Amino acid sequence: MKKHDWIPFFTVFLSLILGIVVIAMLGKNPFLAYYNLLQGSGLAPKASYAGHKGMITDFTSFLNALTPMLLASLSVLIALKAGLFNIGVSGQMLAAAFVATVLVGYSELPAVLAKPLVILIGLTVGALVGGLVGFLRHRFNINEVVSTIMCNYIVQYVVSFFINVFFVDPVSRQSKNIGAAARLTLVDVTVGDYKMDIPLGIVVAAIAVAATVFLLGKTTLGFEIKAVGSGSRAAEYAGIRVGRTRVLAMMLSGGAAGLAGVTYYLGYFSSMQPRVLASTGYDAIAVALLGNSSPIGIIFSSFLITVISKGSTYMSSTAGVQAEMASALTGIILLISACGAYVRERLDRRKEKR
Amino acid sequence: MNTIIIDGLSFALPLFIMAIGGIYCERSGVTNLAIEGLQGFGAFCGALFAVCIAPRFAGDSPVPFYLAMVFAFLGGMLFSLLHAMLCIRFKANQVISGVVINILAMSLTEFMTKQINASIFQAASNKFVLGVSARVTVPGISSVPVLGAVFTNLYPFEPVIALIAFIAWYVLYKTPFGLHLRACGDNPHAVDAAGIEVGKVRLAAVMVSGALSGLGGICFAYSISANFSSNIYSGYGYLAIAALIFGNWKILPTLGACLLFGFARSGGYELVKLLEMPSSYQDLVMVLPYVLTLLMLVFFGRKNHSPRALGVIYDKGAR
Amino acid sequence: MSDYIIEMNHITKRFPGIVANDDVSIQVKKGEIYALLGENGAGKSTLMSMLFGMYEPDEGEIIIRGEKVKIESPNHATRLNIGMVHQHFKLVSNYTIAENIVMGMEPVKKTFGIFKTLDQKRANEEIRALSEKFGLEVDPTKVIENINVSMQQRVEILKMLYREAEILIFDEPTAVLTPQEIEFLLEIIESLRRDGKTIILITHKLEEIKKIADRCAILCRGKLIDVLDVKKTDTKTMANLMVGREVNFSVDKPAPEFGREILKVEHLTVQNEDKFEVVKDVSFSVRGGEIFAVAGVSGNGQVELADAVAGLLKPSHGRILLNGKDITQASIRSRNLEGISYIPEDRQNVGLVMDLSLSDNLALKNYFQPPFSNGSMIAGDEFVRYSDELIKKYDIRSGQGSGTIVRSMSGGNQQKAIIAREIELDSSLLIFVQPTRGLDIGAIEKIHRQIVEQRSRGKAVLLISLELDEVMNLADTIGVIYNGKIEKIADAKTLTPGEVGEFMMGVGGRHEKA
Amino acid sequence: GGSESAAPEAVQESAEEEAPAEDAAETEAEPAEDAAETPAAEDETAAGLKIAIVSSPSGVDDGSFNQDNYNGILSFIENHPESTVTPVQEPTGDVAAAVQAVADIVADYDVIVCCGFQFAGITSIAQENPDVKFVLVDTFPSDADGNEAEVDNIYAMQFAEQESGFFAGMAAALETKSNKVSVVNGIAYPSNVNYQYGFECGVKYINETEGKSVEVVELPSYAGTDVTGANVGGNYVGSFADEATGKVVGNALIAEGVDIIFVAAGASGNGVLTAVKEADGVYFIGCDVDQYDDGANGDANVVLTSAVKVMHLNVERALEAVTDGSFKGGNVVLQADTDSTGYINADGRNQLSADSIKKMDEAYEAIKGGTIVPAANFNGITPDDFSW
Ligand SMILES: Nc1ncnc2c1ncn2[C@@H]1O[C@H](COP(=O)(O)OP(=O)(O)OP(=O)(O)O)[C@@H](O)[C@H]1O
Ligand SMILES: Nc1ncnc2c1ncn2[C@@H]1O[C@H](COP(=O)(O)OP(=O)(O)OP(=O)(O)O)[C@@H](O)[C@H]1O
Ligand SMILES: [Mg+2]
Ligand SMILES: [Mg+2]
Repeated sequence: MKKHDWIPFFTVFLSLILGIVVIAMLGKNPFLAYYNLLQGSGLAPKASYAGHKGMITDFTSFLNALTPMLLASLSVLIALKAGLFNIGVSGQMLAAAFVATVLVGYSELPAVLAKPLVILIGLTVGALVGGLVGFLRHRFNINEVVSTIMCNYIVQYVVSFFINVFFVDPVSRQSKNIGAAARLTLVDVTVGDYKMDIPLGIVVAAIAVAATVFLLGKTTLGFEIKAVGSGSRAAEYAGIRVGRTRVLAMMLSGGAAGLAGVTYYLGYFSSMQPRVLASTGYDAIAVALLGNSSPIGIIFSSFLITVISKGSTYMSSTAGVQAEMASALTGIILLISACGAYVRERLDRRKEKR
Repeated sequence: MNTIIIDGLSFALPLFIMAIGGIYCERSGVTNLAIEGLQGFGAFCGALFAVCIAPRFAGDSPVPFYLAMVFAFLGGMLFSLLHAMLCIRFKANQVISGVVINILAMSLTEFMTKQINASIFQAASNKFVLGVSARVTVPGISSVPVLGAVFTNLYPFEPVIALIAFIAWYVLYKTPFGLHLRACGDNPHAVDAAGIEVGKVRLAAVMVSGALSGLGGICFAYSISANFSSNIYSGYGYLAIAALIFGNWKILPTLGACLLFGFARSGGYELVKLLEMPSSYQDLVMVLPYVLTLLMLVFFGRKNHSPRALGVIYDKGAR
Repeated sequence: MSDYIIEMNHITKRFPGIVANDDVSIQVKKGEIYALLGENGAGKSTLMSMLFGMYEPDEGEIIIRGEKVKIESPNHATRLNIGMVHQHFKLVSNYTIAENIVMGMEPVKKTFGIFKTLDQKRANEEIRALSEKFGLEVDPTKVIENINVSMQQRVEILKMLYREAEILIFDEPTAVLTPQEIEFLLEIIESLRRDGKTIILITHKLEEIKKIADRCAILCRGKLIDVLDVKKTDTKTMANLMVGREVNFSVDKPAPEFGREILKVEHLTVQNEDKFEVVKDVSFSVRGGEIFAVAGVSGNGQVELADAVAGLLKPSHGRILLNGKDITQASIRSRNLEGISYIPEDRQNVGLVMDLSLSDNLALKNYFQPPFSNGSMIAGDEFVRYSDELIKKYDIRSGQGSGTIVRSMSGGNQQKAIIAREIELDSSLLIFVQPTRGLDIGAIEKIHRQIVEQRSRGKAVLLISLELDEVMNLADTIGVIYNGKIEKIADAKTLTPGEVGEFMMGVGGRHEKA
Repeated sequence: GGSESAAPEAVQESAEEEAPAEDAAETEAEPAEDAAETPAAEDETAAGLKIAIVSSPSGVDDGSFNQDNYNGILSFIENHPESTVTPVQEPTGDVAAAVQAVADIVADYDVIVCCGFQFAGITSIAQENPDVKFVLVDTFPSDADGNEAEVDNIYAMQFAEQESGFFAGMAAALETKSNKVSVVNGIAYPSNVNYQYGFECGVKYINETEGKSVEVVELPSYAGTDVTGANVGGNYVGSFADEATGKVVGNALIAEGVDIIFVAAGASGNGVLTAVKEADGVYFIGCDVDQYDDGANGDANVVLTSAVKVMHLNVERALEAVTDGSFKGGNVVLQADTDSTGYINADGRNQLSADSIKKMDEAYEAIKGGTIVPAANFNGITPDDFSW
């Protein structure tokens, strides 16, 4: 562990305490509420389970929800390393998932072909959208914050248009469900007495995290990305092609977002809502920060945030704490961890005084 | 044609006032992605207040409306203190702070709306219903062709915004405070050396931004749905950011950008009507302002440059 | 009432990891020119910053005009009639001169009798009057980013005078000026003194101290070494006291042995980012074993010239040949590989990636080559090994060795790291831009020795410097640049500093022609 | 549907009628807490039912659709105080997430009330948990392939929206002064088309019985395309959550001279409502629940009446059936014959003339008796060939 790597843990701890106070003020039992979050996420046993369900099924379902969050944070992180803010993760997710749904999800391809193809399309489409943002920045000096926001809207409405006109399911009012062959989550798999959802995407996410660690730490491209991210003029001076590096970084970032998209819409879910962007993309920005902008760190942070969001239904059912409390808790954690830099500075100062 | 102007203006002006807030904030050197959250929170405060005091006034009294604007103004300002605290006091990353504030504003207002409705008004509801604001037409001038439309069917907030926008422009470009504020966004060290506290100027700028965003939020609440609900978070805050970047962080060009958005939007609706496209094509119209922004930036964005010290955490000691 | 207008007694100031001022006491008389001398990092700026209210001393007291004060802010200092021209100018680049000067003390008028408005017209008039009074001619309506450094400095001085400062602190005011401008500045300082102002002058240039200062305090590693009466001391003594050892002023330079032509620039025209022609039809060549120095006043295109040769700017006309090969259209990377090393002017933004480690920065130009990389993968331990080697060889000092984040290093050591990296590239052409700016004479001496050593090894050296002394000491050939054009190229031995200075001002060779 | 007002004055006016809503606030907390403290309390309260109501995403206090269902549960609990209810809210609104939310809690309850079309996919959960009873409102369960299914422990109800729409059409045609009326919907899903067709039939009915010539105004640019791809006309906003476009549509209709608008467009309807309020002399007909409180406009009110689906009654009936053992799964379309469709004619909650109410009550009986069958999206009748 490096010098101040414990600070995020400290800020999370602080936020959880604040959460306890808030929940207690609402007249509910905060410890029960927290325990419910764990139960709802399959990290602690519930009092009773429905037929064919158990802690393990809750946990696989939790992993299913964790996968897109992890990939989305990874996307934010890669861009951040290159000094870019990818606010457009949600849009990239949707674009990738939409193309994968239309091309593979509705096809009759066998699973062995369909699943890899979905992943490939997710990666490619995400990379294209991300690359476009990088290109606009490089070629036309368009701030990526603006272009990603614009892209979010454009993707949202265009996809909504196609869903409503061509792919709508009249009962669910969202896009028609994709075929099981294309889905990255194996649904209702019977293991022993249990019926569980097995997220294949978590493997993809694990590989992606490992690849990012490798990319940033061990490759020349990673070195270039870091150099461009922390000093673009110096990087240019050193002979690094800054524009190309930015475009590549945005493509990688978009690719990760695309993977998040397919594991979300073609894994955790199996269809898309018109005119709705997943909040995952926005949450991921803060999750990446909470993870100390390190690929390993975001494993912890996305785990935490997913526990809160995933367990919230069970919490509201059992402890009677409204589900909105979960997002408020997330907000508090992010808020306090945003002050991490300050804590670090204060500690440095204090140490040197001694 | 008249509809395009009337609707375009009533959309563009709240957007403009939020963008001016953003200009204040960013010209002082503080990145502001929090406009979306600030406008929502402001609208929440304004609406809450209007709902509380409405029974004291005659049904068609405009007083609650104006008071709602005041309280939205104050509410946005209050919430912006959070952004100021994070960015100025705690030196947090400003982009992250903005995102966090947006997340918080959404969950907080939604949560509180329900709580307050249930516990104070004893009527479960997830929104505050506001009275509609009367619309006014300036006699005489409104009958001039084309130009007259500008003075037709005005929301009372439109002239208010125009006035505040003018004051904001005046303060930013003509007064000592404006001079200090813009200097903070270029070289805060110079401001500090001139004996002005950078933190205070930035705090004021962020608060102005919050206040104006809140004002914009309540205007949208009145003009679009005449109530406050989570629908207030439909992305206009982000659109305001796009407008101000598009306007190169300057007030007049930003007005142009906002008018462009407004007219593109109302024009798009008229176009749909004209072309008699089925309603499912609606989504394609909604895309217009965003595509237009990107295109305009492609053609005119090269010369844009953000304030030099934007997003840089001010550290006295840094050399 | 004491004799002194300023007394700083037993001042101690600590920064993380360093004692910047250690029990320093100085007393300054009214109407005196008091110089501060010391190596880089000796604590001069820190001491003055406390006088100007930017920092508070950890220990010690400050007495102004006989009264003990706690100077809390620059504002407070201003009220005490203290003004300061900082080492790095503190100007708002997109504001006019007048706006910069009046900021914080603006003349206001009431529009419609109520609205407090900045009175732009009165501001301009006041500044014009003020500048005439002190002989510091400026156009108040000009925008800072469009005026040159010396003009910017005048603005800084006017800022103090506008605030009616009686005590004027100058932190290295001459580092960025031409000889003529320095001359002019010193005259201004003299005349300010005649007006009854008290002046504290920080500089690394001993002649300047010798010329105008009354007394000189010497700081070393935060401690006050001595206070000298300038009239009675020679510069050599001052230098030795300051560095703590014998300093060799002149550079030992063996006779030149020129090799083949390495760099050839033909009719080069370069536009800056604003599409303005800053280098105009420049031609020259540099041979192996030759130091070609470009002398010139700041802002006459020399930085752009260096950028163009290094590939950071694309020329609009002309050719650049390296070792006979046309590299005009080549990328920065391929130029580096062809053999260009470049020590840029802006070491913090261009020369280094401030937030990366020292080892990353030392390998910044060859990270992609063996042994650091096999093309796509990098070997982290090679980075550290290489950087440890260079740290030792070039005596680069830093807190945590190879792993130190460069931002936390002192400016002198940052510069050493760049020079180490560039020399180690073993390029046939080395471009040095302002290699010693802001460095103390001890450090300067070392860098000069390294430059000469490269020359001895048969490298071509393109030296761009604003310091005439540096140019005269090092150059084999001098090219003088004025307004983007090379006005004169000649063997260094055939030119006197005066002549070079005249060419730099664009008035060179007049009497020859006449 | 629209939504409940929070304006205190409106609340005062309607205090008597709104008793259940008021109780909601009080009774909500306690049972929820009971549930929290005694998760395994089933034995002690064996007599009572543990009920959960799952909604997405606006929650049971939306003052509208979800709340109507919730009120049904609350009035059931009033008669069976030993029963408890826990509201659970699924925040995303995605169908899969909705089903997941049910799966997360299914083990803890005896009855789960699922509000909305999002829950059509609970079929397999229900099959795997045969001891739990499900009440599914506004949709029928569908199996994995999306086909309609009947499940023993799911009681699924849909409503004959065309009947409610018919009353709205009658009211509009009877009360219009400009002889131009209109209907605005969200997206042309069957329930919306039913409302629209019913409305058009109602207008046609009045035109022919009263000799009026009321026109149903349609903007061609907002014509709907139903799930089979057929153009069904009408005015469709294109979304259920786009207030801004709703307002544009409302204004466009008002500009055409329309003076009564029937709106079944979710939150988009709020935009139409705003347009109505800003205009002079234009009225609004609410849908799904009594929207009278939403219509407060200064001292006046713009809501003429509301065309409703009576959900609370049917939820309560289903819960009673669970207690008395008569609960039977199945998919039913509820109609006027069980008082499940209708319009608001209570005093102070509508602005219809006595004459109009009389005529509509007559029609109500005719519909109950099956003599009038309004057109619906898929009942083989279109507004054009509607007759009685
Ligand atoms: N002194 C002034 N007098 C009249 N109008 C002004 C003045 N300053 C600014 N404006 C108005 O405000 C608008 C924006 O001003 P301007 O373009 O000068 O921006 P700015 O803040 O000076 O930007 P920058 O500091 O980046 O140059 C202009 O279009 C102009 O109409
Ligand atoms: N804000 C600061 N934080 C940390 N260290 C500082 C700070 N300011 C100065 N120092 C350190 O204090 C020491 C003295 O710095 P100072 O700037 O006073 O030196 P100086 O004599 O002015 O040097 P130079 O000739 O390079 O200007 C240096 O080691 C410097 O790194
Ligand atoms: Mg200094
Ligand atoms: Mg300007």
